[in-house]
Amino acid sequence: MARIVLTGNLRLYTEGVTELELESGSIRSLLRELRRRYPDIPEDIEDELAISIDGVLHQDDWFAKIEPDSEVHLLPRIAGG
Amino acid sequence: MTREHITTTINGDPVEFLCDAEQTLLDVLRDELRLTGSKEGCASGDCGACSVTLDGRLVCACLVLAAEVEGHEVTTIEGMAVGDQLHPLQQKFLDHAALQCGVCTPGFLVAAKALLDRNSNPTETEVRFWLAGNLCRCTGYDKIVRAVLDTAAEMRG
Amino acid sequence: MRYEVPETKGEAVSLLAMAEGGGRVLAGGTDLLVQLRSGMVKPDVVVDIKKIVETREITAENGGFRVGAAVTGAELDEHKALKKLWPGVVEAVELIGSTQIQGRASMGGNLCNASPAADTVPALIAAGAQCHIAGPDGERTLPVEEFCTGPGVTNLQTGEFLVSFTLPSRPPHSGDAYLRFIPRTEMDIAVVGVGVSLSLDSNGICVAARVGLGAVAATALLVAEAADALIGTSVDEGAIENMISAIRSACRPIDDKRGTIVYRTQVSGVLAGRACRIALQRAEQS
Amino acid sequence: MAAVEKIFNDTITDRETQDKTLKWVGTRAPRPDGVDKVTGRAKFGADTYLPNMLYGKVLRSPHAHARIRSIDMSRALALPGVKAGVTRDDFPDYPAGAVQPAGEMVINYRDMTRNIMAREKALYEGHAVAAVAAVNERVARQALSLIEVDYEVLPHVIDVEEAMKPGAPLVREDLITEGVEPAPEEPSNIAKRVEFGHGDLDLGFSKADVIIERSFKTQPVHQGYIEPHACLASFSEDGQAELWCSTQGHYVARGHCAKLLQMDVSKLRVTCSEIGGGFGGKTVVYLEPLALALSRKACQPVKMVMTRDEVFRASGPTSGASMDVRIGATKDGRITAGEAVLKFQAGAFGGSPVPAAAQCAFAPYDLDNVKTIGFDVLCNRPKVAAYRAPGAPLGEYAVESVVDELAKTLEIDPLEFRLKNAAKEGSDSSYGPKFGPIGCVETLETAQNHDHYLSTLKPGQGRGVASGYWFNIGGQTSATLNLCEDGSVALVVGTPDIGGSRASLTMMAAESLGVELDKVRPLIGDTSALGYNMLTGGSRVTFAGGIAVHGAAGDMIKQLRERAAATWDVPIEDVEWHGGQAVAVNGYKDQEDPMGLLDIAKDMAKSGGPIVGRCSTNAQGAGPSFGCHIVDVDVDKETGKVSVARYTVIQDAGKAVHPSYVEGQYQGGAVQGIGWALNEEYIYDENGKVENAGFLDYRVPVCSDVPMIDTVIVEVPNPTHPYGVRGVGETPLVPPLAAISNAVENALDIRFTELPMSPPRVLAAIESVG
Repeated sequence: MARIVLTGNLRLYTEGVTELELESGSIRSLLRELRRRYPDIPEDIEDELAISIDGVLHQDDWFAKIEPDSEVHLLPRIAGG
Repeated sequence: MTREHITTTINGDPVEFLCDAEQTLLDVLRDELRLTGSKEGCASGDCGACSVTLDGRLVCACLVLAAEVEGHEVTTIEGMAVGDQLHPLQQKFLDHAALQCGVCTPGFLVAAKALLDRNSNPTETEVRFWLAGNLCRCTGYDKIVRAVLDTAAEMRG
Repeated sequence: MRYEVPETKGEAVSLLAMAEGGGRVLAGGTDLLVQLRSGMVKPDVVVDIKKIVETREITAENGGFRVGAAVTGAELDEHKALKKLWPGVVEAVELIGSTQIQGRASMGGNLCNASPAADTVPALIAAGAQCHIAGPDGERTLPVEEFCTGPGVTNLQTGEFLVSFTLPSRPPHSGDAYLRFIPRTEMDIAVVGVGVSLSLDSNGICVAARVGLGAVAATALLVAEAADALIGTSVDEGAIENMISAIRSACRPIDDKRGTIVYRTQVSGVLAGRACRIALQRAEQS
Repeated sequence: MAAVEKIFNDTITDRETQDKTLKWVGTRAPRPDGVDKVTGRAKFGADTYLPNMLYGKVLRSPHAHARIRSIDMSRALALPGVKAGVTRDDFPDYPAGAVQPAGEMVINYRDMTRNIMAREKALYEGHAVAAVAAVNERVARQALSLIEVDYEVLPHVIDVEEAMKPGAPLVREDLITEGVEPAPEEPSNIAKRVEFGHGDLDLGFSKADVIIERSFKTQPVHQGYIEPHACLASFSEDGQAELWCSTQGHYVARGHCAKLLQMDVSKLRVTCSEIGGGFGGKTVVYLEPLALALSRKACQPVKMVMTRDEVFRASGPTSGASMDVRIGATKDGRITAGEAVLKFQAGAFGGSPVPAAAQCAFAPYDLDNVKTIGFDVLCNRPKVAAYRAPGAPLGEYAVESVVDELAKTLEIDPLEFRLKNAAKEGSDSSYGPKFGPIGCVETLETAQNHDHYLSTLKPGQGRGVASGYWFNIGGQTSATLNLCEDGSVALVVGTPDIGGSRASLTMMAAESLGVELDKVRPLIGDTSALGYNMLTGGSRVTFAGGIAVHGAAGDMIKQLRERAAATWDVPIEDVEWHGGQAVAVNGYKDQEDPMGLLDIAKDMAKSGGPIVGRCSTNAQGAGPSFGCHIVDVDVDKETGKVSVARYTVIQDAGKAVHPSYVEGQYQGGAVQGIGWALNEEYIYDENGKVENAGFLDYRVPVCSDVPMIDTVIVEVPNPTHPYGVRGVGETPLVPPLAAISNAVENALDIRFTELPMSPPRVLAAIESVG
């Protein structure tokens, strides 16, 4: 089971849950599973997210692999100058 | 409105143009003559991006009325290279990576040339104060100053 | 707007008189063009005085110099003799803007723009410079300290324009200096400016002094009390301290984007002291 | 097989072998656009002209906050020479939820349509209210004076803490704070609250021997690019449009403009001019949609250029901030807890960089207990735009100031103190994820051993150090390599080149192809030339662009091998690409003469037609970047003037593709930081109007203000990039504010908690301590 950590304001949609374990092979399946568990999560939330898999940052990357032992962080999308 | 008919010399060539009395030399260089190497960064003499020489004196083209150049000699960045030969300053700016975005570069080159024409062996401090009227937001000035000092050294032989 | 280039004082005067206040004089243009672009001024006619010989010359005159109102900072800087006689004045001109500005800006324009923060004015006041003005009723002469009557306002009447300055001769053992404070090293308007000119006798006693103070009141000031604090002394640190307090009590500054009342008052004293020491050293060496 | 070819299998295991075999990457090669830029030939935003072109001008609000009762354009439009005018009625409104990803951020088009042209209210001085196009600038200016706007002036608010107070004038009457549970019932100027961190603060602080808590305030600053915003739009009668503009992202500009003009994206072709600086400020649109709307009405090309005054009043500055920081540490110098509350001005619409600031503030440290809270607050200023490592310089200023004070209190060398707590590979970052390979420790150790840090100060001088962090990003990027019939190669990329990226991308292309650098000529394609490209920002171009050109090279090499194999009539697996040549291997070794680009190109038509290498990707895995700055200052104790005597920037680049331009980024960032720390600030009058909208009184550093800026490029490779690149553009602006403040403290023994440290502020502090 991959360890999923929700940062920023995501806890507001997950009844305060900021950490959970999920079986999910990719960012896309992870997002689907999260929205299934927590319907309050807005549909377009992913447009506002950056997702770190084992320390590597992904933005808009549905099919990035999540290994069973991966550590995944959901962060606000990052914009630079 | 009546327009002024001006006869002048730009980069060694005889040039005639018509202008309104309130048009600046920069307006005319860019909008009438399409010599767009001189840039407008502020139109108030604070950034030096429009640096040209007027009878050999370094000035901001945005602070000269176009009508004032009647009978005078103007040189711009477009007059700096001779044929396919870059001026040593132009080459050193490239060698030293003394530009990033490059919009301030023409003004710096014209200003630096005016310095070296007067002082073949400037100190770093002299270079920095001479160029204080040319703003660069990209480079932090370091490589620009090095390029000018290196050019001076090379030109002294 | 019309652009005119008269070749004589007479033509210039009649052009300006005809414009009935709708005329502006153009010398270096480093202030005028900015005001034109911003719409701050909308003249009917701009009178370029640079073809009038007297405005462009530097001539020796009974031990001093006559300096045309449109002579540029760069030209003044290249005039060895003038620089030797009045180094403080030339330094003040050199402080105006960048190299590019120096190629155009003039003492005349700096004075006529009537900014309380103009760099040359305190130095010219300290030097006891005189303004030569041409107008419909002929020429007149005016001390620099009386030329500006308020921010942006001068003593010039309709049809008049500034032709030249006289920088007087000076006795041996005289020196002057000008210092200004700006936040950067270049390109700023003075937050405070102080010009000091003094003469010593053979025993090193100060026999004459003038102190000009800028950017701390509606116009640049001639501070007699500051001069009095020096005259009759050997310009020792005690005298300089007295001069400094005279300067600070003469300050009537405002709070604005360039400085606070407190800051301007404090720093005016600091610069006055520093300028005085430079002037003293120059007097001793001349 | 040499490391460079190995790269194509994307298994970079041996960086050292790779570095030894690199021919172009890491050299100081000539810059492809260099000659155009030193001769004045390069065309920037305002340098393009078209026949029959009109000049557009914008009428801007003279009020910081005012309801717009009516706008009467009739007299302006009646003026001879005026060809078109636009107001709020010419742009679509969008509902509050109209958000969609565009460029780096989710863009809220309800806000953007209001930012480019005021609707119900003018929300800041300089807010666009109407625009006209006329035969020349003079007529256009005259027309503006004939537009009649009926304003109801409203109370305004600028300062972030004022704006947060109950009863403050509301910039948006129906704004309910996001990120607070339960949602507030009353509207306020607080658009959003964000929170990051981990561990237990109370526990952490209970373990601390020393706890230091300070509050900081900074004034808003502007990116200060030298080239004002400029564009030229040409709409034709059939609804097709072209746009030339100075932008950090022409694909992004295309998306915004199409949305704001309600047209098909495909019908708008955008060409980026050379860009005269951006630093984040040219990632959004201001004039572009207005010029297009005017051109659509007039059916003539319309050129618009901002004055410097407009740039300062109306284009994206960055936030001023109020920040509270509390850090605890043990006697032996281990940080036990860190807490920060950051309040940022967003300007007229939500979207300040406070989330990134909150994430980066403690990033240089490996902390068990850390929490940062951010508030995004509306005020009557232009909506802030990105500025180099958006937000990070502010948060880092506050945290690194307190860290410095802790080190001093504990009598530990400030670099030693940072090293004791430094983030390293495997550390939990303050914002969540574990760090992979990073160079934080390496930059600190390099600083410790640097001649600058070991040198003794002159009397009266002070020395300061500070660390800084930025994420860096990747994103959508496309590149094409076209093999020309003579064997030379045309490289097409879609990211505007602000600081030399044509050089770095060409070097990587030549490296990957194994050909001579001068055989590859780069071009920045317009929006019809390539697939989508995200903008030039986030320090992404050399990183993501490098992945794209490397991928395109791989695609081209595959085709080159195929052609060689077919020509030789050998199996493709028996042809490899070495040193820019197709070589027969295995059983066919030495049986065929190797074929280079020219050999294959000249018979390209016969062997199957044009050879085009393509790569379109969404680059992931940008490498986090750390820097450490050392600065010495002199302070004139009688005038309060601070001057920088010596400055050294040390930063991890991952891999410096073109070291000269990496150094240039370091030096430029440091000097922008010097300006931010010492003199730059927006000054507002009591009516909320900007008093210093020009380079005379908005004081960016000039050449004589600064010394040479020494640089050290640390290289801890980014494993996700074929050449190890991290991206270097933004991190250099993160440490300077704190480093300089720490140096002033060291010189005066006075801790400043407010920026800029301008002479009046410094002198007042000196006098107050006597």
